[in-house]
Order: sequence, then structure tokens, then C-alpha cells
Amino acid sequence: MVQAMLSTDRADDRAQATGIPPATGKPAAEGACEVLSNARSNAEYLHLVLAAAPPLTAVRAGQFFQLRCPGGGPNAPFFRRPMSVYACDADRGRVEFLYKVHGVGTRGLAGLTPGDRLDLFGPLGVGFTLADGWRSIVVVGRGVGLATLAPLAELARGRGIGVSAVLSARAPELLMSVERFEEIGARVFTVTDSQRTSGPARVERLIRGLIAEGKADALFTCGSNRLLEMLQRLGRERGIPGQVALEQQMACGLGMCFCCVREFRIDGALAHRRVCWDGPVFDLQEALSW
Amino acid sequence: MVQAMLSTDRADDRAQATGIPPATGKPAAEGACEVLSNARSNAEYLHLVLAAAPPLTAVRAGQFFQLRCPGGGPNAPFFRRPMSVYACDADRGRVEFLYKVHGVGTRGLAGLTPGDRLDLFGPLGVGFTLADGWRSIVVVGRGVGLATLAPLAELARGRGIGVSAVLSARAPELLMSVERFEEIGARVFTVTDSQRTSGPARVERLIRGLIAEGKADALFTCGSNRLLEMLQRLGRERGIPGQVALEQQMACGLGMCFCCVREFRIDGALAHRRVCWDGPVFDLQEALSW
Amino acid sequence: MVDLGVDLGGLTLANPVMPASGTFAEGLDKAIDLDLLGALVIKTITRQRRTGNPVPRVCETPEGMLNSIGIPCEGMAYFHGTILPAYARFSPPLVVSISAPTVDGFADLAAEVTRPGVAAVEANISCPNLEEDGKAFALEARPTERAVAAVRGATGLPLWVKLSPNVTDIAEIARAAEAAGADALVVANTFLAMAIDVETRRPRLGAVTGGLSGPAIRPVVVRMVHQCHRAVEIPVIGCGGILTAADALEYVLAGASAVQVGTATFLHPTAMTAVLDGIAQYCMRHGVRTFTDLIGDLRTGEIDATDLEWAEPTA
Amino acid sequence: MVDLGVDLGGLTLANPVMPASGTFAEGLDKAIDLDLLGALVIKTITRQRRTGNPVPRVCETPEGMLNSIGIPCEGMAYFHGTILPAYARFSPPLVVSISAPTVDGFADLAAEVTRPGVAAVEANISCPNLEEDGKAFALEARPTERAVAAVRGATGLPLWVKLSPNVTDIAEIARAAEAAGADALVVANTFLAMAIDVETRRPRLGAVTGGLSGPAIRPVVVRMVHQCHRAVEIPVIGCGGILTAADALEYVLAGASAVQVGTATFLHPTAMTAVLDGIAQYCMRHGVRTFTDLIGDLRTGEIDATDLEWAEPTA
Ligand SMILES: Cc1cc2nc3c(=O)[nH]c(=O)nc-3n(C[C@H](O)[C@H](O)[C@H](O)COP(=O)(O)OP(=O)(O)OC[C@H]3O[C@@H](n4cnc5c(N)ncnc54)[C@H](O)[C@@H]3O)c2cc1C
Ligand SMILES: Cc1cc2nc3c(=O)[nH]c(=O)nc-3n(C[C@H](O)[C@H](O)[C@H](O)COP(=O)(O)OP(=O)(O)OC[C@H]3O[C@@H](n4cnc5c(N)ncnc54)[C@H](O)[C@@H]3O)c2cc1C
Ligand SMILES: Cc1cc2nc3c(=O)[nH]c(=O)nc-3n(C[C@H](O)[C@H](O)[C@H](O)COP(=O)(O)O)c2cc1C
Ligand SMILES: Cc1cc2nc3c(=O)[nH]c(=O)nc-3n(C[C@H](O)[C@H](O)[C@H](O)COP(=O)(O)O)c2cc1C
Ligand code: FES
Ligand code: FES
Repeated sequence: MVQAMLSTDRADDRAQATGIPPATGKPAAEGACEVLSNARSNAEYLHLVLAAAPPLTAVRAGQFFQLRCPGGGPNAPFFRRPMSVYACDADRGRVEFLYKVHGVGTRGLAGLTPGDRLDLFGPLGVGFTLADGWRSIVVVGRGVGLATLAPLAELARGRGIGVSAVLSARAPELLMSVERFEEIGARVFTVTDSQRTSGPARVERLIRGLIAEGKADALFTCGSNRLLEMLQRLGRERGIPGQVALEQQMACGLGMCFCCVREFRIDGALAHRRVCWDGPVFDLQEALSW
Repeated sequence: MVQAMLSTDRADDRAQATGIPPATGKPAAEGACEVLSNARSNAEYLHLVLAAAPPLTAVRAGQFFQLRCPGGGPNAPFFRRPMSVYACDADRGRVEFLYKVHGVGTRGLAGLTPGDRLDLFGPLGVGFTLADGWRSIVVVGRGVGLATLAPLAELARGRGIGVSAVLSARAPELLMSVERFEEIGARVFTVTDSQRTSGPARVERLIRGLIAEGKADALFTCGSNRLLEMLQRLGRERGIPGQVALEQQMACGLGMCFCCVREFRIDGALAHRRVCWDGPVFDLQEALSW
Repeated sequence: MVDLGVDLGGLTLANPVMPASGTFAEGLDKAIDLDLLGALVIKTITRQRRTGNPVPRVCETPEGMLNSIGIPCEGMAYFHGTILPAYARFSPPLVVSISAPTVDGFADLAAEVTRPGVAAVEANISCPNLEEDGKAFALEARPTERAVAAVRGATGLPLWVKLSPNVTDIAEIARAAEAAGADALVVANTFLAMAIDVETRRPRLGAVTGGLSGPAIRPVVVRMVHQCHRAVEIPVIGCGGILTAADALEYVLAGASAVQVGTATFLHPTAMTAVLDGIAQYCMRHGVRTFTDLIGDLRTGEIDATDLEWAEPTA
Repeated sequence: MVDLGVDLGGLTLANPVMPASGTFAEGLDKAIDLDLLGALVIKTITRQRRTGNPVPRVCETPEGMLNSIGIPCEGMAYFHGTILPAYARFSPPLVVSISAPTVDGFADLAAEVTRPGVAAVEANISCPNLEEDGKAFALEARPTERAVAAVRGATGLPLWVKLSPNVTDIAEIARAAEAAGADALVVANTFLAMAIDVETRRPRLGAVTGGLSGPAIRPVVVRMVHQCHRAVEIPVIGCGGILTAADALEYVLAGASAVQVGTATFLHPTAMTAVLDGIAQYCMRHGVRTFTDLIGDLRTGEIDATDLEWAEPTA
């Protein structure tokens, strides 16, 4: 059981997305945290649980940490690696991540065993926003993208907002976080490639159904380009707002180096935004698919 | 109990010291060896035991390995670290080292625990030579220098040569390897600073006594400049041959980089020799004190 | 108490530690107290709006990184209206790094940033990423002199000139910058470099080449600082691969009056304040009361016995 | 089977992997079968007997090392009487690296090493450690041209010229060497650098400065090889920080026809044969039948979808 300890980002944070420096900084800290567990969730994903103390535990849904992944030699991970918070419990002093082994950094993470220490920096970035008046939201995600969406679902449920979660994967045995979303109290729909239920057309039909039921005051997604495009189309067509969490390679994580830029369409014009600083959560329609 | 598995260097190896490339190379190999134990011997020294297979175990007394010490980050030990073999048992597949924590490399060694792997390269260098006809030898050493001398004592005893071992240290509790030398069958003399028995004058008197007893057909030492000078003087005065094992910073360990040179007096003239290739064991009188 | 203050060509800093241009923004105040720093040096600006280079803009190399960020810039209105005001609340002197594709452009921009709130101008004449034509001014003495003279003529603010390490003879360029009126030199910018993903056979950077920074380059830049320190009278600011106080002190002993920390802040956001603390501790440990006593205090005489101690560790 | 053979300015090698001068001696045959290598390049020799520099002659830096070995040399009698015969038993072509303080000295030495058993001459005009006067020939185009022309006139052997990376414009020097008759270029020697022990305030090298080598420098030298490859027609041999086959292939894709491995052999004595194996495996994996097809095969077109895969790892 993971308790909801996540808050939403306030409007003054959102203002950062306009490029205006924030008037006040919420602290981000560097700290070596003890590994409590680092177990395989399924064939592809690992679940890392760390002991952490404030301010590291003052995490808002959609925020991320920069992890100093272990490793040595000339191919050691030089940069930190960005990782969304999968769960955070300030009272129990826990921060959790869900990750896939991809390259040298995440391979280093996978080698961590209980008792090891991992240096975290964060929490960072602008997370999800829940507008007053929303009664039900839809979250759609695949793979590790679900790590980012789980705290949002938790936050929404904590405010009494209904959550429909469409969880996608290649095959049923690779489905992530079904229990976590069920525990949170979300209505879970699973779709998979092997069952041929995860194609854009099928998912679109599912979501159109939720919209018809009045269960979609806002749409949220993360990670998949095809899902993003489909939700943008639906959102535009039906006038439903939404947000998307994006990824981009990051060096600093603090808006300093400009390596993590992406293009957005803002008020009709193309503009660059730093994913680490102006995001990683952006307006659904402003994001460009890639 | 450590069994004698060490041989001496033959004359054709000694010829390498003249700078003439060897006609045949004894193999030196790179291999990852399992750590069997790595325990503190006393407040200052650690004893590392590794599992090793041929050709790594074809070690001769006075030879060394280049160890790839663990460590990461910008201050990781970049070079290998040279370390004399303290004991080697080819039958049981063991190579042992005795070391003192000095800097970043040896600190990395000290962190090894049983089951870890350490990459060795060797055995390297020209070791000790025992001339036919020697009946008793004297070895004089201090601190980790004794690591280098123990296999020599073992080799000599294996050939029925008597060994008097003068073991020196700052204080009695820091005396190294007394049991190892006793087990080998050496006659052990301990001298320490705190007991005021280790000064050059005292040690000289001790050795003069051994010479008088006819127990000093050759003198061997390692590591200490003051001991070297004293033995050189005694050797010259009494016409007793000897050998000294020297240290110098090493990058390659194979005679390739010329970083480990020292000056020697050879046939009256000063000449540079590579400690890793022409040594680390040199003629007692050719070595220059520093 | 150690006096950490240092005078850098007319600008007095409370201490010698500051960020390197392009590796710092006010967002770092989430992690450290920026008022502790000796100065705040902001990302190079240009007059033109620019979007910068295609992604990927960074990649990892052995103990270093490549960047081809370029100089994305929102233009002067944004600089005056947004960037300058954002730094008003911090106390360290604000140093504005400027770049331009022409000598006149340098002069114009220097004049334009000579405003209240700006304590010094850093002329980035060495950035290898500018799309204009190619060679940076800093690669040869004559263009260096011209660019620096233009900036000198356009502003009364203390003028720092940032050199490129991609040169045969950095001392010659340093002398040219000094002769043209620089008040201090920043040594150095990044090394032009590239990396290739052999599986895809493509460059790892969208812009193909980029600048190498981080610990990997430190030994080369320390040598350059040492050469510049001996070549000119004006202060030299060391920059390249500083991660710890010991790294910073290496620069200081080689002749640097102050240091800039870049890449390290990406790895450890608290790097600059840790460097500063470490310098103060070093001074106390070594009985150094005035930081400036350390500048150029490299000892190259005969090696004495203690230095050879490692050769006889057991004695 | 992959054809790994490569023609280097008139000398055909069985494969493109060889040692870098000064990091190799016949003692390595204790660890690897030297006959597997493409060529054997020996430590630079000079006519004069020299003892080299004071110790310490090496120190460690982040993913690199400094050396101030200098060129200790036993003189020509030793070269002819001892060194040359020692290599007679190995099959790869023997490349003799030469250096001299004057143009005439280069010519004399080149003539003197033009003997049976020597397959090519490598002119080390870039060594930063020579005590003579200072600047190496390789730092400027004109002296490069003169030294190379002198060697060219003195020997009919294939002539490789080893460049220095401590220059503003390596392509210009490469063109000068080509114009003066070089058959191939070795890019590059070490970067002039220094390191200081802040506790003793002394240089870490007895000679104060030395050359930086190892993985740290690789991204800069890969860029230089790429520039030289585009500037000249003659083959370029890449050298700097190669530890693995992937590192070597980075050079090859950037334009190198062969590679030299230096510092890596100190860390892993089997590095060269591992690099060679890895190149062969890469060729098989990528369906490359002729190694030379890879030379300069860097792809810089528009980035396509697969390259962006990391941006959508979960799709
Ligand atoms: C805000 C944010 C949140 C993320 N949350 C998660 C998460 O919860 N779980 C998870 O498994 N992954 C997450 N990722 C992706 C994760 O950062 C990458 O998988 C990781 O950086 C890969 O590093 P590597 O060394 O294993 O791979 P390598 O391919 O060796 O990395 C090389 C470089 O590319 C960067 N890189 C590679 N893939 C990505 C990517 N998808 N996004 C950003 N940078 C990348 C690395 O950081 C590194 O700089 C997130 C990314 C961002 C930006
Ligand atoms: C042939 C030989 C045999 C040795 N046998 C032993 C042994 O059995 N037990 C033992 O404890 N030590 C032995 N040493 C010394 C050992 O190599 C050094 O203690 C070790 O290299 C120190 O490395 P570090 O990283 O801990 O120290 P650091 O000071 O961080 O090392 C920095 C650099 O200096 C070199 N260095 C420092 N001290 C020495 C030294 N005394 N000799 C050579 N290089 C040095 C290191 O190798 C490294 O390159 C031997 C040295 C040689 C040459
Ligand atoms: C991401 C990044 C962006 C940079 N942008 C600039 C810049 O805009 N102007 C500039 O003068 N230097 C720029 N630099 C160079 C740094 O200021 C500094 O000179 C260099 O990185 C070496 O220092 P370091 O090794 O401490 O990073 C940049 C460096 C990096 C890594
Ligand atoms: C210890 C040492 C000695 C060297 N001696 C020479 C030399 O005599 N002649 C030469 O041309 N280069 C010499 N070099 C430079 C190397 O040949 C090579 O150019 C450089 O080290 C870069 O390659 P690496 O990073 O693979 O070592 C030496 C390098 C080292 C590390
Ligand atoms: S990662 Fe540096 S600006 Fe986003
Ligand atoms: S360590 Fe390289 S020659 Fe001795």
C-alpha cells in the first residue's frame, strides 16, 4: 500500500512554463539515500524503493529526480539520469521509482542491492495540474510511462476525482502497475499488443466510450507518440483539456544547460521549451508529436 | 601453511638486466581472480588471498603483479598498481599479497570482500637469484618489504639453505610475518623502533654477528634506504654478495614506458634501468641509495 | 578567518568561485544559496534571436561531456525585460557574457549591456559553436585584438575575455587580449570534439561536433592557465573540469586568480559551494590567511626528501 | 571471413591495429602474440644518447595520464645492434619512429634507419618533450613541411608523419605534411598538460609539463582525424585514447584507415588483440566484408526514426 503524499503544482509554477523565472524556488536537494529494495516487477521493469527524508520527499505528481547511477571506468554514466517518481510517502520516508534497463545508467541502477546508497537530486520540474471542477479524468500510458501517471491518479483519487486508467503493454505478462492503479481506486482497462487490443483505433474507441459516459473531464498521457497524437485529436475534437509528460535527454535538470529542449506550438507559434524546467508536464495540445 | 611453489630466476633472465631483450618470454597473463580473503594483519597491513590458475601461479621469488585496483570517478586508480607476491601455491591455486593502504589504489584493494574479483597481470619482473654453493643467507626487511622477502626465504629453505631473517617495524605490534618466516624455518630476529633495537647501528651489529657465525653467504633486503646503505657497506667491506628489491612508480610493468627508471652504478658508470623489467631485484652494490 | 577576496581587473569579488557561462541559470537557487558565490556569470547572449542547434545537444565521454547547445537566445528585449530583473535579487556581481558574429556586433552588444545591474562583461570570443562562417575570433591573435578593442571601446565596465583552448599558442592570444584592453582573461572555453555511435554510424551530436568539457580536459587547461599567467599581467580566471576544491586550487597554484565551475554543477548541483568551502578549509589547514597568496605559488625547485616519501613508504 | 587488410601509403598491413610509439616494446610478447598485429611501431629514437626526464615521469588524471618520459635513447649502435635484431623474429612490418632537433638531423637519421628489416619510418615531429629549444616542428605548417621534406629526401621507405594535437588548425598541418611527401599521417601525439599536487604545491611530473593521453582525449582527436581525412588524400592513422574496438571504429568511421593503441596497453596488456577481435566481430555483425569500406563512413544525413528510438523507449 502506498499512501498519497503528492500534491499538485500550483499556478505560479505553471507560470514558469512561459519562460519567466520563478519568483520563489521550491528547494531541490542532493542526498544519498539508502536502497530498501530493488526488485524485478516483471521481465522488463524494476521497482526501486529508497529511504529518503525531506526535502527529498516533498514531491508533486509528475516531478522527477536526477539519479547518480553507479558505474566506473571510461563508460561510466557521466550525467545523472532523470527518473519520474512512481510513489512517494513522506511520512514513512520513502521514494520509489519504476524503471526499465535501457543503457549504462539504468544497468547501474539494476545492480543496486538493499543497503547500497544512491545519490538523488530533486524533486525537479513542473508536475501535473488538476483544475478545480474536474470530476473524472482519463490517464493513458504504456510501460514506464505509467510510473509518471500513478502519482497523478493517486492525487486525483485523494481529491475524490474519478480515474479511468488505460494501461497498455506488449503482452499481458508485461502489464505494469495494474495493482497499484487498482489500489489507488482507479477503474483499470488493460490493453495489449498480443491480444490486439492496444492499437490506436481500439484505444480511441475505449476513450470515446469514457467520454460518452462523462468520465473524461481531462486526458493525461505519457511516453507514447501514437497515444499522444490520438489524444490530441480527441481533445481538440471534443474540447477536452489534457496534459502530457515528456522525456528528453537531460544534463543539468535545472534549466541551466538547454540540452533538453523540445519544440512546442504555443499560441500558434513554434517555440522551444526546456523539458526539465518548463515541464516535464506540458499542455496536451502544445506538445508536438515526434 | 604455505607451500613452496616458487622457483628462482635463471641466469638467462638475469641477462635481461643488461638491456638485451630476452630470447624467450616467460608468459605473463591478465586474469580476473576471485578474492578468497582480504583480512587485516595488524593495524597497518592487509593480507589478500586470491584464487588463481596457471600461468598466473608460475611465480618466482621476487616477482610482482600489476593489480587493477577497483574504484570509480575522476580519481579512480587509472594505472595498475605493482604488488610483490607474498606467497604463491600453484597446487592449491592461490596467490597472496601483503599490503599497506597508501592512496587511492590500495584503498580500493582494502574494500575487496570475498567473492569479489580482482584483475591481475603477471607475474612480472626479474626475481631473486640463489647462487650454487650458498649455505646461509640473511634477509633484512621492514614493513611490506617483508612481503617480497618471504618467498625468497621459502625458496632458500626449500633448497636447504639457512635463512636468518631480521624483521623490523616501528613497534612490536606492527611486526609483520614473524610466523610466516618461522613456519618457513627461518631464524627470526625482530627489531623495533619503540624498543630502540632497529637503528642502523644495532642492526649492523646483529648482522656482523651473523657474518661472524658464518651465516651470511649473501645479504638480501628491500624497501628501506638506510638498510640498503648499511648492507652495501657491510657487503663491500666483507666481500659478501647481495641483492635488493626496489620500488618505483610503474605504468606498464613490461618495460615499455620507461617511467620506472632508476639510476644504477654498473661497472663504475651511472646507467638507467627499468625497475619493472631489469628488476625489481638488482645487485646490492649496483643500486644507488636515494 | 581566511580572507577569500580577490580583485579581478577592477571588480572585487568576495571569493574566487563562480559559475562558467552556459552552465548556470537562476534555477540553481533551488539547490544552493547563490549569494555565497563570488560572482554570477550568465549564459552568453547575442543580439539576434537564435534557436540553437538540433538535438541531441549533449553526450557523455570518458570523464567529460560534449555539448553543441549553441547560443539559443531570446533577443535583447527578453534580456532586459526578463533576465536582468531575475538576477536583481542576488547580491554577487553579475557578469554578462556576450558574443557576436562581427567586431561591430561585439561593440554594439557591449554598449547595450552596459547597464545598472551589470558588474562586468565577459566577451566570449571563443565559442566554437557559432554558425557564422566558422573560426572563432579567439583562434588567432589579430582577430582577438580587434574584437577585444571594439568591446573595450564600447563599455567602461570591467572586461573579461574568454579564450579558446583550441589554439597552438594560448600565451600569444592572451597577450593580444591584454594589449587590446582586457581586464582579465577566462581560460578557457571547450575543446572542439566529436563522438560517433558506431552502431548507427552517426555523430552523437545533432550538430556533429561540439565542445568537450569536464574533468577530462583539466590537465590541458591547467597548463594553459600557467602559460597565460606567465605571459600577462592581468588576472587569469581558470575554467575547465573543476569538480573539487583540490581541482580549483590546482588552477590557483598554476596562476589563476579565480575559478569558474561548469560541468561539475550538472553532476553535483552543490559543487560550487563545496569548492568554496574546500578552499577555505585548505587555507586554514595550510596557514594561508589571504587567499591571493596562493595565486601562482607553484613550487618547481629541486624535489626534496619528503616528496620522495612514497618511494619508501615503509621506512 | 572479413578482409581486414589495409594499404597505408605503400605499405600493406594485414590488419589496421598497431601499437603507438613509446607505449610498446618487445616485452609485450609475454602477454600477446605480436604476430597478430598489423604493424610494430617502436619507441622514437634519436641519434644522440639521451637519458630522458627526471622522475616522476607519469601521473594519473581523470581517464588519462600524463607522461614526461622524454626520449631516452641508447644511441644508434644500440639501435642497430640490439633493437633491430630483437624484432627480427616477429612477422609484422616494423615501423621506426624517429625524431631529431634539426631538419638535417631528421634527414640523417632517416637515412640511417633505412635498412633491411625496417618497413616504414614514422617521423615524430610532434613530441612536446624534446629539450631542444621548445616548439616542435609539428606546431606550424612551414617547419612541418621542411622536416617532412628532409626525411622524404633521405629515405625511400614509406613515410608516416605523426602530428601534434596542440595546434589551432590540424588540417593545415596535415596538408603541409602531405605536400612535403608524407605517405600517411598519424593523428595524433599527446596534449601538452600539467598537474599539481596541491598539498605539496609541486608539479606531479619531474619535468613540470607532460603529454596527456588516454580515453580523456579521444573526442578531440576523433574530431582532428575527421578534419585531416577531409583535408588530405593520404591515409590517416588514428591515435588517442583507444581502449576498445568501438573506440577504434569511431576513428575509422571518422576517416582513419588504421589505428594505434597506446595507453590502453598499460591498463590491459591484451588491449590491441581485443580491439582487433572486436573489429572483426563488428564487421561480421554489420555484414562488412572489407574493412576498408568502413573508412570515413560517418553518416551525417537527417536523423531518422530509429535514431530517435531512445526518445520513446517504451513504445
Ligand atoms: C522526466 C523524465 C522522467 C523519466 N522517467 C522514467 C521512469 O520513470 N522510468 C524509466 O524507466 N525511465 C524514465 N525516463 C527515461 C530515463 O531517463 C532513461 O531511460 C535513462 O536516462 C536511460 O539511461 P541509460 O544510461 O540507461 O541509457 P543510455 O542510452 O546509455 O543513455 C545515454 C544518454 O541518453 C539519455 N537517455 C536515453 N534514453 C532517454 C529517455 N528515454 N529520456 C531521457 N533521456 C534518455 C540518458 O539519460 C543518457 O544521457 C524518464 C526520462 C525523463 C526525461
Ligand atoms: C615491484 C613492487 C612491489 C611492491 N610490492 C608491494 C607490496 O608487496 N606491498 C605493498 O603494500 N606495496 C608494494 N609496493 C608499493 C605499491 O605499489 C604502492 O603502495 C602502491 O602503488 C600505492 O598505490 P596507491 O594508489 O595506494 O597510492 P597513491 O599514492 O595514490 O599512488 C599514486 C601513484 O604512485 C604510485 N606509487 C605510490 N607509492 C608507490 C611505491 N611505493 N612504489 C611504486 N609506486 C608507487 C602508484 O602506483 C600510483 O601510480 C610495491 C611496489 C613495487 C614497484
Ligand atoms: C552545456 C554547456 C553550455 C555552455 N555554454 C557556454 C556559453 O554560452 N558561453 C561560454 O562562454 N561558454 C559556454 N560553455 C563553456 C563553459 O563555460 C566552460 O568554459 C567549459 O564548459 C569548461 O568548464 P567545465 O569543464 O567546468 O565545464 C558551455 C559549456 C557547457 C557544458
Ligand atoms: C609513456 C608514453 C610514451 C610515449 N612516447 C612516445 C614516443 O616516444 N614517440 C611518439 O611519437 N609518441 C609517444 N607517445 C605518444 C603515443 O604514441 C600516443 O600518440 C599517445 O599516447 C596517444 O595515444 P593513447 O591515448 O592511445 O596513448 C608516448 C605516450 C606515452 C603514454
Ligand atoms: S537538462 Fe539542462 S536545461 Fe534541461
Ligand atoms: S613500468 Fe613501464 S617500463 Fe617499467
